[in-house]
Amino acid sequence: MDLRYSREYEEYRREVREFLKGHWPPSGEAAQGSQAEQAARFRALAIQRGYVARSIPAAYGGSEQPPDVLKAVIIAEEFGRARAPADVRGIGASMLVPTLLEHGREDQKLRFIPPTIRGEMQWCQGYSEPGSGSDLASLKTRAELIDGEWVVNGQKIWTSGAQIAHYMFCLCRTEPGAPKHAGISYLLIDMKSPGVEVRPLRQMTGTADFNEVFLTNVRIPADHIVGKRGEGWTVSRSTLKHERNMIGDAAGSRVLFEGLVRLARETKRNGKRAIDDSDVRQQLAALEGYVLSHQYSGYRQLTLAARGKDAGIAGMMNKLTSTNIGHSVARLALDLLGDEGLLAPTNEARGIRLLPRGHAGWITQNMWSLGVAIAGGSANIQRNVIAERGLGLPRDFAAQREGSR
Amino acid sequence: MDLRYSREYEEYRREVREFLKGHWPPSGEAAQGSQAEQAARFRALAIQRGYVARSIPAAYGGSEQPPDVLKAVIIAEEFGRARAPADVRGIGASMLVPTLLEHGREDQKLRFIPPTIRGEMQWCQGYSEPGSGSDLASLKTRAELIDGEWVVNGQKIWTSGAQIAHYMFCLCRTEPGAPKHAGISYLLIDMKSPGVEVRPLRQMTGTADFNEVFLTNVRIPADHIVGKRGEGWTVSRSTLKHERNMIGDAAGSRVLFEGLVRLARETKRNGKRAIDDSDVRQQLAALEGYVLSHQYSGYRQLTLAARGKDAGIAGMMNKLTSTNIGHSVARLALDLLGDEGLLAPTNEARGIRLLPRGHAGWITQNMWSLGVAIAGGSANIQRNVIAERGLGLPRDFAAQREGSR
Amino acid sequence: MNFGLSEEQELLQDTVRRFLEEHWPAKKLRALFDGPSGHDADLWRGMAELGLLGLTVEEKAGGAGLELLDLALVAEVLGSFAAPGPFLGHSLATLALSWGGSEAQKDRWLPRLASGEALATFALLEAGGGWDPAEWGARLLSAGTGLRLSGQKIHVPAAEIADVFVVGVAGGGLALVERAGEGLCIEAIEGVDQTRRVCRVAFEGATADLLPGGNEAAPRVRDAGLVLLAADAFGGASRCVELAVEYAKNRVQFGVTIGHFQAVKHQLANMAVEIEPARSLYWYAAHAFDHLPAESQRHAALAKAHLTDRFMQIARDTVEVHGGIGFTWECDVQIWYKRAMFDRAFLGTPAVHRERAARLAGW
Amino acid sequence: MNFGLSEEQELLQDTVRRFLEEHWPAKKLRALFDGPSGHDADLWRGMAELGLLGLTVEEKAGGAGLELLDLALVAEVLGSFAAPGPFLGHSLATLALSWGGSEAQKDRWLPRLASGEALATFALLEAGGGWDPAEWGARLLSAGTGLRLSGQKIHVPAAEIADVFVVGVAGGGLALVERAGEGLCIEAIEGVDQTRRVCRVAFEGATADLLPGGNEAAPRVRDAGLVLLAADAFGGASRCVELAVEYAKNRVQFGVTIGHFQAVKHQLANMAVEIEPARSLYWYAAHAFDHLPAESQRHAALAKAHLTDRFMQIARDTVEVHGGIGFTWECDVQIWYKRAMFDRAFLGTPAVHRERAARLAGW
Repeated sequence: MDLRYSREYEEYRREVREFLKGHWPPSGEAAQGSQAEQAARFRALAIQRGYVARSIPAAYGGSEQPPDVLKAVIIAEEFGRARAPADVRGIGASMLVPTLLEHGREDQKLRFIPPTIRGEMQWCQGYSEPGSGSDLASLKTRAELIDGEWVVNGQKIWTSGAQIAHYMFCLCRTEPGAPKHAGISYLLIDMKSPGVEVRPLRQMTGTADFNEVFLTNVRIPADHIVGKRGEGWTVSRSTLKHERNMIGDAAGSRVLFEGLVRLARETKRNGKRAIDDSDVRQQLAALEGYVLSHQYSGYRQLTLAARGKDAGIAGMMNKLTSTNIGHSVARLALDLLGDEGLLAPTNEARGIRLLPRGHAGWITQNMWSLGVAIAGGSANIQRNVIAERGLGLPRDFAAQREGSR
Repeated sequence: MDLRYSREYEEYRREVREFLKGHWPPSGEAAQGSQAEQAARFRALAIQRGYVARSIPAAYGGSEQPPDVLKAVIIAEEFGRARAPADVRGIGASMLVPTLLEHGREDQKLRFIPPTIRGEMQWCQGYSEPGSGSDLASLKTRAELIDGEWVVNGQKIWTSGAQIAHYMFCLCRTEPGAPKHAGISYLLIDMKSPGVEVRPLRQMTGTADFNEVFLTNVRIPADHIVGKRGEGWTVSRSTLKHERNMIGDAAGSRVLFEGLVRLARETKRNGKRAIDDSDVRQQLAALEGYVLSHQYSGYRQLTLAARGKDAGIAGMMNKLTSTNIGHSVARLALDLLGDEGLLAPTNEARGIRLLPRGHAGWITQNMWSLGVAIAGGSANIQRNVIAERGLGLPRDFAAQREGSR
Repeated sequence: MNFGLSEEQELLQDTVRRFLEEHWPAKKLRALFDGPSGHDADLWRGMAELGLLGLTVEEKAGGAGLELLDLALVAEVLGSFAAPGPFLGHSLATLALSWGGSEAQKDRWLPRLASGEALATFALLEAGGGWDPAEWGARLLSAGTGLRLSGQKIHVPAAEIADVFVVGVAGGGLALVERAGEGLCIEAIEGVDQTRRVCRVAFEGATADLLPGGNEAAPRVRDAGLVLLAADAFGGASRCVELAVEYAKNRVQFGVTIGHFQAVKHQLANMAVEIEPARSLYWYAAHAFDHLPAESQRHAALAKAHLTDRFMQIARDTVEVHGGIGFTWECDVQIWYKRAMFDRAFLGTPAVHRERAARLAGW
Repeated sequence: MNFGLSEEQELLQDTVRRFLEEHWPAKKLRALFDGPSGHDADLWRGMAELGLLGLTVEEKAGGAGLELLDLALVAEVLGSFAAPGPFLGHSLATLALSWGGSEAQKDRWLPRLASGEALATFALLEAGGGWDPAEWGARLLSAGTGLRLSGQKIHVPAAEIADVFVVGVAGGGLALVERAGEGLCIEAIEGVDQTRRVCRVAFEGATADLLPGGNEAAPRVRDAGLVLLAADAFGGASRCVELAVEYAKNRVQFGVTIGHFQAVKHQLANMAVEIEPARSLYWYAAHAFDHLPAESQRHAALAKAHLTDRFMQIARDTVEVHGGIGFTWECDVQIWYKRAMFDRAFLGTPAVHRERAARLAGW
């Protein structure tokens, strides 16, 4: 066990730093044009050097590097420090691209991956529907192949970024007679198609960070399907796992906890600083036990990944641990706020995992801690996964009734 | 709402006090003979006056009084204060007698009820088996009718008082072909019968407050069955409800809590009295919210009973609330004990609901709080009952698979 | 011993319940929640007609002369329907006048407050301060024949529509300020609970009148407020359990209603177990307030702490049972979630009242 | 960055695990638990032969010269098997000698402690006192050419079989007392954990020898003890989860194994989520102890508090999953339940160490 980076990696870090020093922020010719153009130019260079789009084959515009989690962390840290454009974020790069790499046709990869990893093409996700939350496979949006086009009808919900996305990757029922999981296909929908309507969906915080997407006779080319007809469920599974990991980010819990400690320094209880109150101190220290465990478990998983090993059950727990911590933080923060707990949540958009701004921001955090617990698979579904896949306990009665899922 | 007793009841209380002053402790002739004889004489008198065996018809040796919960409470309080022999306690009076009154034959009532309510006949309960805990109806002890006698074979467990009991009321499988719940009969077994073997069962506390009872070719008369063959499940149901209420006693939680406050006064944390520590104070006050709710909910249920009304869902919660409180007390007590948490539990027998003696007694309480949570239906079974009967939610899948239960 | 409601009290709750079922449908609640004012004049008038505004006012002033328990029973039902508006502030201000007012003040105000002709509220909290009489800083100064009040109060409920304010002043007394006078500056605060809007009220030399019995009344008014919030929390939490159970009976996932899943069933059972026994705690606290003075303060504190904590957690669980939809603005569950936040923080958080309860017990 | 075990460390854990599987079956554990001594000489000899007793002892004294992390990895496996006896006391006494002993003391004792020829333990706590160096009251007095120790220590592990005691003395130093000398009075305490028996030891003018570096070593020894208890707790809690899962897969109720019930499944999942990530917390604490002095004390305190609290709750849950049978003396689960009580209370409760952690963070 060694928490320093080895010499090889320290050398690599120096290399990255030097590259950044030379190229970001851009100067001279490189500084011309719009911000987006500057970023695109820089990213192309970074791809050449193997710093961006590392896992993407060169044929699709990536830098095709051998996997190395530690290098990835170093790049993330150094690019972050320099505020340089790094890997494109968002659901396109994190979910659509890996899916295409695994299940897409050659022409799909060539067409969609390069613009997505360059940040020119935005995606949104069309999985959830009003009637299918935890039971995703019960979705009802239909797509029929008519005259060489898919005709899609239905409604999607919880679609972040639908207003700005160019495309949606979407699960639709294409084989009405087939068993539940076998009747679904994975389609790509151009959001500019006639019949696509995006309506913002307001949460209890007052802001609208999600959307509903209504699909009415939306026509898309027959070849905008990933994988075979009826295989959409399988195609989508690996990406759902990705999303869970994204949400379970331990660094976010740490930042949140540090904010909470600051809040305890700034607020009062029974006439003295809250942080001087034994109850508050005990709660903070108990919570820190969870936060540190979560954080170090993340380090351990990172190391296992770097060694090419599976994290096992620990990898299934990140989201639940993270939402448990979020809940505890929310509860204690509300205590600390005292009378300020009467304030409305601040109108920050994208509240997930952001550190609250100002005290009313903690009201927003309180509500988002609940939203996060629900998003991307409820806590009960997480517990089922841990119990069944992690501990080897038998499947649910409900699931058994249904056959597979 | 009025927390004093009305004038009528205050009058009744005076009457009871006067009776007690005149007769207990006994003097003159009444003071002759053994303690048991004195108690029997006194009880006979108290039955005459309507103070003891109130709900039992006169034909079976009771005083046959109209139900009046408040009078019952007054009697309990005054007899308790005078330490006079009141209603016989134990599983015979609380479970067997009501069952016989509801389901027994006339000759059974005449034979078994009078000595039981006089305290001359002790009972133990033969329900649980090693293989059937929550799923009581899966019991395996068999009884076959051979030559006009039941021949019983099997094993019972968690049988308190089996060493001193004269009889056991016992669930046995008598109809091997019948569906699970329909194949059970309710039998009365003389504990002196050949083939009955009682072995003490030691708990983790180190003492043995329960027994296992092994039944090997035990022969009992054919008419020692209560209700019809195969109806034992129904016959036993009302009594199980009784037991739950017994365990859910709110006064016990109150006494326990007060003990905990004393412990917090006697122990130290971080150099000062534990009770001066804000964390301890917060925990105590939060716990008191539960304890008072439990206690007052008991008052309310008592009042409803006195008005002849059903307590509804509140009545289903007593045991779970009580075990939740026991667990919270156990946890905080362990905190308060500090280094004394390293001590072995004291060897008090019958640890349930007794106030811990000395600090090591809190270790015993800790373990018993767990035992109580398990006894008489696990917490999960309690939650099922509340959800299904209280909130009207659908039955379990498992239960559905099984038909009825 | 009788630990139960009288027939009159059960009738009172039934009447309010039926009234709200008829006059306060979800649609109206939603319109008010999303609307600008947080006050529904029709509803308020209806409540006045039922006599709810003068429940504790003496009969000669047009009230019903009842006790805090009766008022709390009404607060429970209002909480269950998330009924909006000025009830809490009006009730407490009315109690303050009843207990601390001069005969002249009572004659002038109580009949109008009982009938609903005038609306009262109270103003206690100051920025950085607390809810307790000892913490108030607003100052009364003599000016000619009368008194003038200067100070700033926050989280004053229904200030925008109140006709008269009962204001906590330095030294722990109470003063009366009429809206009609000068020197009042009222500014809305963006509060979390849209059914009970709050304001910042600056008194800038406002004409004021001292309540002669204010110093004795003030802590009693605070305790009455704690009991009313506990009752509201019980009503709200119980409604949340109903909403969650209802949803679980109807929402289908994996081919069955989610109420079939043991995890959901047990979550609902736990929610019910958390709140149902606490009904008796707020009853007892109200009863103690009316009849057992030695226990009154401590029980008010414990009931407020316990019930508002339970409400907050149960509201949270209710959102979780609803899944994504429960997190939306459109879903009514958020209304109770935010009421829970209000009940919990208003007049002091559970931690504050638990520490008070500890002190009052001599711990 | 490398947050993982080396191959040698994984091998070490595997070796100890295989050794215990072979030499420490449930039957032996049970016999020891019910038996009079709490010590199994064969097992101890086996551990000595594996080199576990000299793991941290310098190589020239016959040890392996490894770090606290390695020792903690062994403690985890021992905890998982509820392996009994003097390991904790012996390890800490050995560390105390290594860090605080004179060359002569080390030469005399370390080779024998590493080989298992001699057995050491430590005595810190006094009645009514605490585990911290500042709280010790036992007094050293000069007597002729040497020193004499007077004082009473409680909860001294394995005192009945120890050859040498490292004793905390007034002023925060450490003294060495040999069993062979005079003035020792050892009396068994009826402790909760039958796998780690404790005694009251009265030193009545016992011949003693001061560790010259004792004052510096003492707090380090305490911290090492916290980490070892945290590791033991992780091992024990993980074993409890295994036992509960195993039971749920086999116990049939209502016609199916109870692992089919979602309530049970979720209880087991929650237990696993409570303990599994904390593995890395004790690793980090051990690593910090070895290499990051600035974080060392605080992490030891947090790891001890967090892991022993988790172990206690998980042991409780494990009994509950087992139902009635889990509550019996015959069921092995109670052995881990009682080890959890030991781990939690020994060297100070979680609340004590959380307060220390708060202070160390400058809160």
